Amino acid sequence: MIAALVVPLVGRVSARLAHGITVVAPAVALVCAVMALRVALDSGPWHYYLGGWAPPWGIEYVVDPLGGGMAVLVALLATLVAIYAGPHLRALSPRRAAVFNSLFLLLTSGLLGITLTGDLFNLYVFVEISSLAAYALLASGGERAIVATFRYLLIGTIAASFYLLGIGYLYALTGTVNMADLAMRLPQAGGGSAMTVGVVLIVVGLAIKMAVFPLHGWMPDAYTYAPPPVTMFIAAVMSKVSAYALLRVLFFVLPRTGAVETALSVLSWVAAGGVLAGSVLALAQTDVRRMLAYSSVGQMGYVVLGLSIGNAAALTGALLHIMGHAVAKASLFGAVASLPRDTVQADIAGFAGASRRAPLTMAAFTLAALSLVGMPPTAGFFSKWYLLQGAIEADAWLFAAVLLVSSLLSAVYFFRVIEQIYFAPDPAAAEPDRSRCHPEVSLRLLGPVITLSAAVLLIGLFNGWFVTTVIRHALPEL
Amino acid sequence: MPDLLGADRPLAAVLVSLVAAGLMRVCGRYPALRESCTFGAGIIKLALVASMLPVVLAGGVVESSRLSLLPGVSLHLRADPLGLLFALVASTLWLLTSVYSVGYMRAAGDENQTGYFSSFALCVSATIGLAFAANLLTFFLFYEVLTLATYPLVAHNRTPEARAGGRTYLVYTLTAGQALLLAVVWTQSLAPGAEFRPGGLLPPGLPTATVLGLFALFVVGFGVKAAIMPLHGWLPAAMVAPTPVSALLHAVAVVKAGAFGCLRLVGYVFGVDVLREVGADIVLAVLASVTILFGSLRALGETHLKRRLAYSTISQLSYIVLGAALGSVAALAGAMFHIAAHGFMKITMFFCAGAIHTEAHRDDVTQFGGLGRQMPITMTAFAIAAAGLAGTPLLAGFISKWHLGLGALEAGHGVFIVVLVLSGLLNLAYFFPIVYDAFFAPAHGDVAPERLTLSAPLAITAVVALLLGIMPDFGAGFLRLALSAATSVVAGSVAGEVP
Amino acid sequence: MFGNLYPDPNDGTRMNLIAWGQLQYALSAVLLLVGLYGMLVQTNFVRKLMAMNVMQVGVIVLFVSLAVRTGGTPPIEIEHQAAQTDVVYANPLPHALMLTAIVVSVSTTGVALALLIRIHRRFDTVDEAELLDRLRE
Amino acid sequence: MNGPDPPYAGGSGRFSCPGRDMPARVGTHPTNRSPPRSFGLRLLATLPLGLILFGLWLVLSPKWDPFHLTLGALTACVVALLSERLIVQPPPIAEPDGRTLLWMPWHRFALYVPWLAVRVVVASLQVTYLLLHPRLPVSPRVLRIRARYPHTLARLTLANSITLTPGTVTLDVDGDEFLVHALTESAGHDLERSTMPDRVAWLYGVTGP
Amino acid sequence: MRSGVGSPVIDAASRLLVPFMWLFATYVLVHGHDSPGGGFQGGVILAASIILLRLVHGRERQSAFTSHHALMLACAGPLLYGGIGVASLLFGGNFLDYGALPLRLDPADVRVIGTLGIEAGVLVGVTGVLVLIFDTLAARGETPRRTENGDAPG
Amino acid sequence: MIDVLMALLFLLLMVVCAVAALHVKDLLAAVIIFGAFSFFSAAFFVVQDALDVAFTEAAVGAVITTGFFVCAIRQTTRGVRGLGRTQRGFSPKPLAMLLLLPALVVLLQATADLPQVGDGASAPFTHVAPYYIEHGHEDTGATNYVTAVLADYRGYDTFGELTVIFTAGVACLLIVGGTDDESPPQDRGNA
Amino acid sequence: MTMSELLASVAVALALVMLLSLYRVVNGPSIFDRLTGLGLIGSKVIVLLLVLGAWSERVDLYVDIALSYGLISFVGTLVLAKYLEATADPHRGSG
Amino acid sequence: MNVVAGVMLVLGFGFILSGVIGILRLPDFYCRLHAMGTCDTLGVALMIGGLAVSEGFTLISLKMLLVLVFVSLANPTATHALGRAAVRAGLTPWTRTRGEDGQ
Ligand code: NA
Ligand code: NA
Repeated sequence: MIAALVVPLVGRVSARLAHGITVVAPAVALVCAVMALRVALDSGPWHYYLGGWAPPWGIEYVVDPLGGGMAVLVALLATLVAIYAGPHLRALSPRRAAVFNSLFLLLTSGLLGITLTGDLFNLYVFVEISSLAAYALLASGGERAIVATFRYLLIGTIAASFYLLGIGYLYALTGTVNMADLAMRLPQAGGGSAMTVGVVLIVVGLAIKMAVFPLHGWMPDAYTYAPPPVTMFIAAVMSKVSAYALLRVLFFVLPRTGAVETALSVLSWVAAGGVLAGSVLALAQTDVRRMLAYSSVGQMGYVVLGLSIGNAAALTGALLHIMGHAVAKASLFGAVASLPRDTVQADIAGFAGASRRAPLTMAAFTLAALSLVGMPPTAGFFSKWYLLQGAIEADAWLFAAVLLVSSLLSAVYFFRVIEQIYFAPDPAAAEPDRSRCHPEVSLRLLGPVITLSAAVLLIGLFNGWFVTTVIRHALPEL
Repeated sequence: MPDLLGADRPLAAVLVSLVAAGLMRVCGRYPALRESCTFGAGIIKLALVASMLPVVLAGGVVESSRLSLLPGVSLHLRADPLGLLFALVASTLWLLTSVYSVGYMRAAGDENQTGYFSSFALCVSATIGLAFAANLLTFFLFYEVLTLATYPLVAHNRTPEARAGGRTYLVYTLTAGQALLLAVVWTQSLAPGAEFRPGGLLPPGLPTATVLGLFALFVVGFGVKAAIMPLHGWLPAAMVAPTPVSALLHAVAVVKAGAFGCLRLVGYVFGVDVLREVGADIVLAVLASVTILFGSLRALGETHLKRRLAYSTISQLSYIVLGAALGSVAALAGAMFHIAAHGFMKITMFFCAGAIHTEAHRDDVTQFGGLGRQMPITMTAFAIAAAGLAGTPLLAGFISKWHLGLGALEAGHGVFIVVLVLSGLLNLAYFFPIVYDAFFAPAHGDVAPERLTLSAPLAITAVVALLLGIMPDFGAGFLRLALSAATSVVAGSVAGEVP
Repeated sequence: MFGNLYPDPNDGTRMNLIAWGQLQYALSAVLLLVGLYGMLVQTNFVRKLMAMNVMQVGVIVLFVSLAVRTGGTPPIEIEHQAAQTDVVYANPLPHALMLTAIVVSVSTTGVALALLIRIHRRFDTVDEAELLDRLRE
Repeated sequence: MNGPDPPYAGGSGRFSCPGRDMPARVGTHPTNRSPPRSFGLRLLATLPLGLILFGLWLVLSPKWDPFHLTLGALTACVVALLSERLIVQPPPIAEPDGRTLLWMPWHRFALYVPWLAVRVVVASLQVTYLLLHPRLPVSPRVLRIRARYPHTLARLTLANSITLTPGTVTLDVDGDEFLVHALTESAGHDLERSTMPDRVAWLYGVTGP
Repeated sequence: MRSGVGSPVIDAASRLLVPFMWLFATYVLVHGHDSPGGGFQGGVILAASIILLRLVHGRERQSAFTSHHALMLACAGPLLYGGIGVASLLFGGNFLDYGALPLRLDPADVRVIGTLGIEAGVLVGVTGVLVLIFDTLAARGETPRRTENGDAPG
Repeated sequence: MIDVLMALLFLLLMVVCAVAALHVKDLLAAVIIFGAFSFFSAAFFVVQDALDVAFTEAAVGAVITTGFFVCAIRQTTRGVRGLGRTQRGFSPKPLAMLLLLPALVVLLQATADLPQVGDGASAPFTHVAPYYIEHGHEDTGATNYVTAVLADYRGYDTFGELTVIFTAGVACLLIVGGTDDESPPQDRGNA
Repeated sequence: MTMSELLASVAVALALVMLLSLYRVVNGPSIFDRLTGLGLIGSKVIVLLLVLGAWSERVDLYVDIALSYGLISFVGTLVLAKYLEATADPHRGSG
Repeated sequence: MNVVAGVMLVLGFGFILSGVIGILRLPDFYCRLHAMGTCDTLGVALMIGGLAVSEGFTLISLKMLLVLVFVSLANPTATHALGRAAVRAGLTPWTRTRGEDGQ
């Protein structure tokens, strides 16, 4: 259990050790996170004082159902992606592979830290760890990725600075950076416009980190050109963790004052714009990875929309969507990238007849895609359900409509691909020997992808269980 | 074994074909094995569904609630009279269609039969699921699965037209799905749980605007699949699918699901009285009437047999919607019975169309001359079904029309009888020439001898259609089921409270 | 002529100091926005990074301004005078936080420059406008 | 070249000297190769450095308790060991046997510093006068002077002395040649007369230029 | 950088400076808890000294403290830090709770030792990383620069 | 009064340097001005009693950041060639101004609600910090409370900080370490 | 004038001198001029540190920083000079 | 003692000021170098010395002297480094014969 705290350590070791650690470490973290989550569910939030100093003075880890759940998600995906990354790493020199592994672990531990920490400033530190690792990993995909990553870095740094400045304002008003302490002291702090500005800065900072709609520019290039395991992990997890941080700050730290409400309403419009823009832009893409990237813009909009609607149902939807989309996106990127490059191109036309060459991979792709479209009984359907329910309960009919229109759009762009996969003639069929000599990709690539898409289905079918046992406890008291 | 299943027969009935779909995927390489999967599943499913009949006829329900989908809402299956009626029709027709499909696909030499049969099985699973669905969420779940499972069937031929047809189908149905989803979620938030209840599940005293808005969303949601004008555009486009698929679409699964949805909607979601209060019933009835007439007129204009059948379906399915809209006991019972009646009749016609397509390679009704002599079984069955659809007494269609007419009177909207009569005449107008040509016009060329796998199913369905007309309660007691369902609905509506 | 730099916290000049002191916040904001403006407007990436650093210093200035105390002394215990209570120290917490922030800023700059070098190797430019042109090619 | 060994390579036992097998050239003109030296000689060079460093530690550290003193001594030793090579790396800063550092002619140093200080102050006043003069009467020129010293410390001393002395700045040192920028005509006279180079030679007890 | 020693003055000054910087860095580290400074500042000074050596002495003459060593240090630092954290974990305290370390000393002194340990970790790590970053940024320094339209000549 | 005055003066100088650094054409000149900027910021921190911060800022600003920038400029290009810039459809300046001027107004307004500079009664001085000052020495044995906080009370932050910088190092290695066909930079050091 | 007042005035005066030096840093004209200005500022900061230390009577704290400041800025100057020696175009950099 | 210290401080400041004035007024870089290498070093040394004197003879004043030594070693070295860099970079010195705007 405690070892979950020590995970960052393993990152260090791996700089010199083999890929094995990269797989084992997140797996250990996963076990720890699950155990910690169970503790949190059984006996309330679990506070761990780092250095032995009690919270307002020291830093604490808080494993509550929300953070613990996120940690489980992160660790799970990290484990799967680490397995998936194996074949990719074999193509690198041992040295680069070691560096790659190390950064991957650092990224993972950064994200885990974000999910578990109970301290605003510590959160900032972990955000930076994960960001730096992410920059490097994204940039290892070649020049175009580097340009995109550079943009990401600039934007990300602005975001982080905003966030830090926001912390400064809140600190000025309360004298603490501990989340729980802050939540207790903020309502009495007053602070007028300083409070407003602090809140807005924090929210804007975290929102930018999530790559919400107008600031998503770096994403498509970065996701398209980065190494597959990286895209898979970052696309799946990173923005989710930022969303988590936003949720945590908005609903667990800040009091529900006018400032927060204003921030939420602004956020909701941004999110709605993002949902539509992401979907429309995804529709305009021909490269499937790019399409997926834009789809992420839209899908993250769902999450933000859920947060900004802010009632129990919408938050449940947002959390479920965080889970479902993370798993589905990882599966999609994994599936796309695990196809042998010479037989399947990344543009939509290149997927013609892919189902016959890689039936399992493509089945996984389809399942995950259906989840993003919001087809029952996948995870995506249920998150959409909760979001809609939230929107309806909040009388936000426009947002409900946005959600529906966006799922239609996503249906359109995904079915374009699916149609190619299953119903377009296979160009390779003309050369039978060629289509035979590429058996479906190796198990190490396939295993994680299939597991993920199975998870999409399972999360969907058993979402009731997830909601009642975890998410419901993770919700803030509204 | 019976105990095991007895505990959860509705779920088992759904799962049988789901498992079968999986098995078919696995043993796709061996056609014999695959087909025995199909038949086995079909028989088991029919047996399971039929096994619930005594309980339901005795006024009970068979429930299954295993999986919590949302807090307070589970995957709840319940075999009530209406659901069982639909399930029975679907499972019977699946078995027959399977037999027919084997023949059809073999004759067509199709490459991807595994995908075909497994999707087919999936479709039927979804249909049974939505027949038994006890709450809106469960219903919607299967409704969407049905949409998805049908898509591969529509696009099965992989030709550009097939893919275009598939696309059209998806655009219509998914859009409707979104509207339906909104409606379902809305309902869920108004009435947590959204369990179907005869007479309506909505809490009393909702504002008119809410009811109307909700109703409109639902109508759009179901209307697309039920092919109510002007939401019918996908149906003719989907005719590119293999004929058994069309048969399935029209007689068993998709379109029927829409119509079934309308029945559930009127009877079990809103309740007749609520709709009557806000005046929605008349709107729906008029919409249905227009569809009935306009569909028939369009059918008259088509010469491609399958397209003509498609418009016929559009028209016929609106009988069900009309019945739902009228909302009296007889009208509802007629509408429900029409599910069965139209199912058997229309599938017969499609089987015939398919047989003609594979054996005689003809699709255009103007070239059917002499077919009656060359394919006697097929064309006789066709004639029976056509007559039935037109509402000829002693055939299944008459029973439903009769009840619908009675219901119209009961509901105080006698005008709609005119619609029924007119539609019957139009039916005659577009079917009679075909039958006439087949038997009395000169032959157009040689035709292969009738294949047993093709002609046996269509003969059986024709006979069933005939028998249903003579004794409506034959076998499964379709009319009894329909009446019992309709009575409970009206009773529930009037009482306004939980029965 | 001048008062003591660290006057008694209770004496009357305090209010006077404070009014002036508020300007620090304003200037930190100005610094932040100058940095932000530079990041938005400059097309040269090196300069963008400098602007980024300026922006970060702006944040640090705010924190440090929060830590200063009128009549205070650096937050390091005065030896042999631990018993005396009238010594007021500046707030050590923001200082500690800002040390971390500075490190983060350096790290970010390092990584950014590494990226920049790679960009230059490939596209032979570190100018955004030119880069956009090259990317379009 | 196969560079000199790392200062960080750990104990002195691991030091390998590329030029070990070459004849000793202690105190000769700087070459590109480090002269081979025995372990004792190296210790001899390290010792004064260590002592100096420990002295500096004493100045730096306000805590003269055993713990900190031990730490300081340890640090001084380690740093001395590690950086010994830096000091004697060619061209050597000091004479490779540590003579320059340990047996520095402190008495001469004590004389040199005041001499320099006086010159600095006097010349500073002159330059200050120049700078504050309304017409800014400067007439800069560049001159070259030669001065041969056996080790760099002497060159450093001369160069810095020149720079410290107002009116002259060492621009470049190329071997024995010093390039000097003078602010006025008169500023460079001292150098041209070789007063200062001789002083520096005397300071380190080496033969003058 | 151009090869060669450059000015003997700069060379000598830097080489004299470096030992002092090392000493000073250690001083800054050791006295971190009662005066300004600590591991990070010490590390920066160390790194600066190594960078100075790198620059002033040019590549050919650079010490054998290579990037690889820097990487080793960079790894060792966090390991040391984390190791102390884990050690305190193993001895029954929370992560980084130095008070739990089994040293027979005054509790505050134990914490001082622990602090010193982690600060040393910081120093080592910072030194390693900064040198590493510098090396990677300067990695292509040897190759002559392209002269680009009228830019400064290489 | 004097300390406030000097603080403001240095801040002002920082602003001037920032503007100048971003304005000057030669990148190297910008780096140098940026060095002055970091000197001034260090001086500001000293005036504000933030000795540790000043120390760090000075050390980092004078060598590390400057060195990094110089290296990067050396690797890339010193001049700004965008002077005869390719035509861009629009200049971002007005837009940025439009965005930032209101931001400035808002931030300035917000400062009014921040606690007064130096106010010992404000929240930062009454809530957590007093504990550090009262117990820091006995708890941690450090008389420098900043070290007490940094290395002990919030030691985990520092661990994170170290991880951040480690990440940056490894990241640079991965980014510039080049593609696999190039020899990694480590091999160059020891011939 | 007491010592404290003297120190305060000197501190302010030093700050103003820095402002003057900044002129060279900002205005060049050559890059070396900027560096000269920077060097001046650097040495002023060292003195300022000590003056402030003396003023606050805690010069023991400030002197360490002053020393490290000296070290560091010296290294910085050397780094820059070394770089310029290799690559500079001395007449550039007015701006 | 304080008087000596005060005088040294003021004197030192005077040199520093003249150095800055020099750097502003002098015609070219090489000349400005003198201001840095001399006046400034001297001024700084004087001021530090003054502070050390006012501190009295303690470890701290010894440390100040260390700073002083260091500065008076480092400052000329830096000056030299800059001058050398300028020479190597080809910056031509200004001379009176070449006219006022010869740089
Ligand atoms: Na001079
Ligand atoms: Na410290």
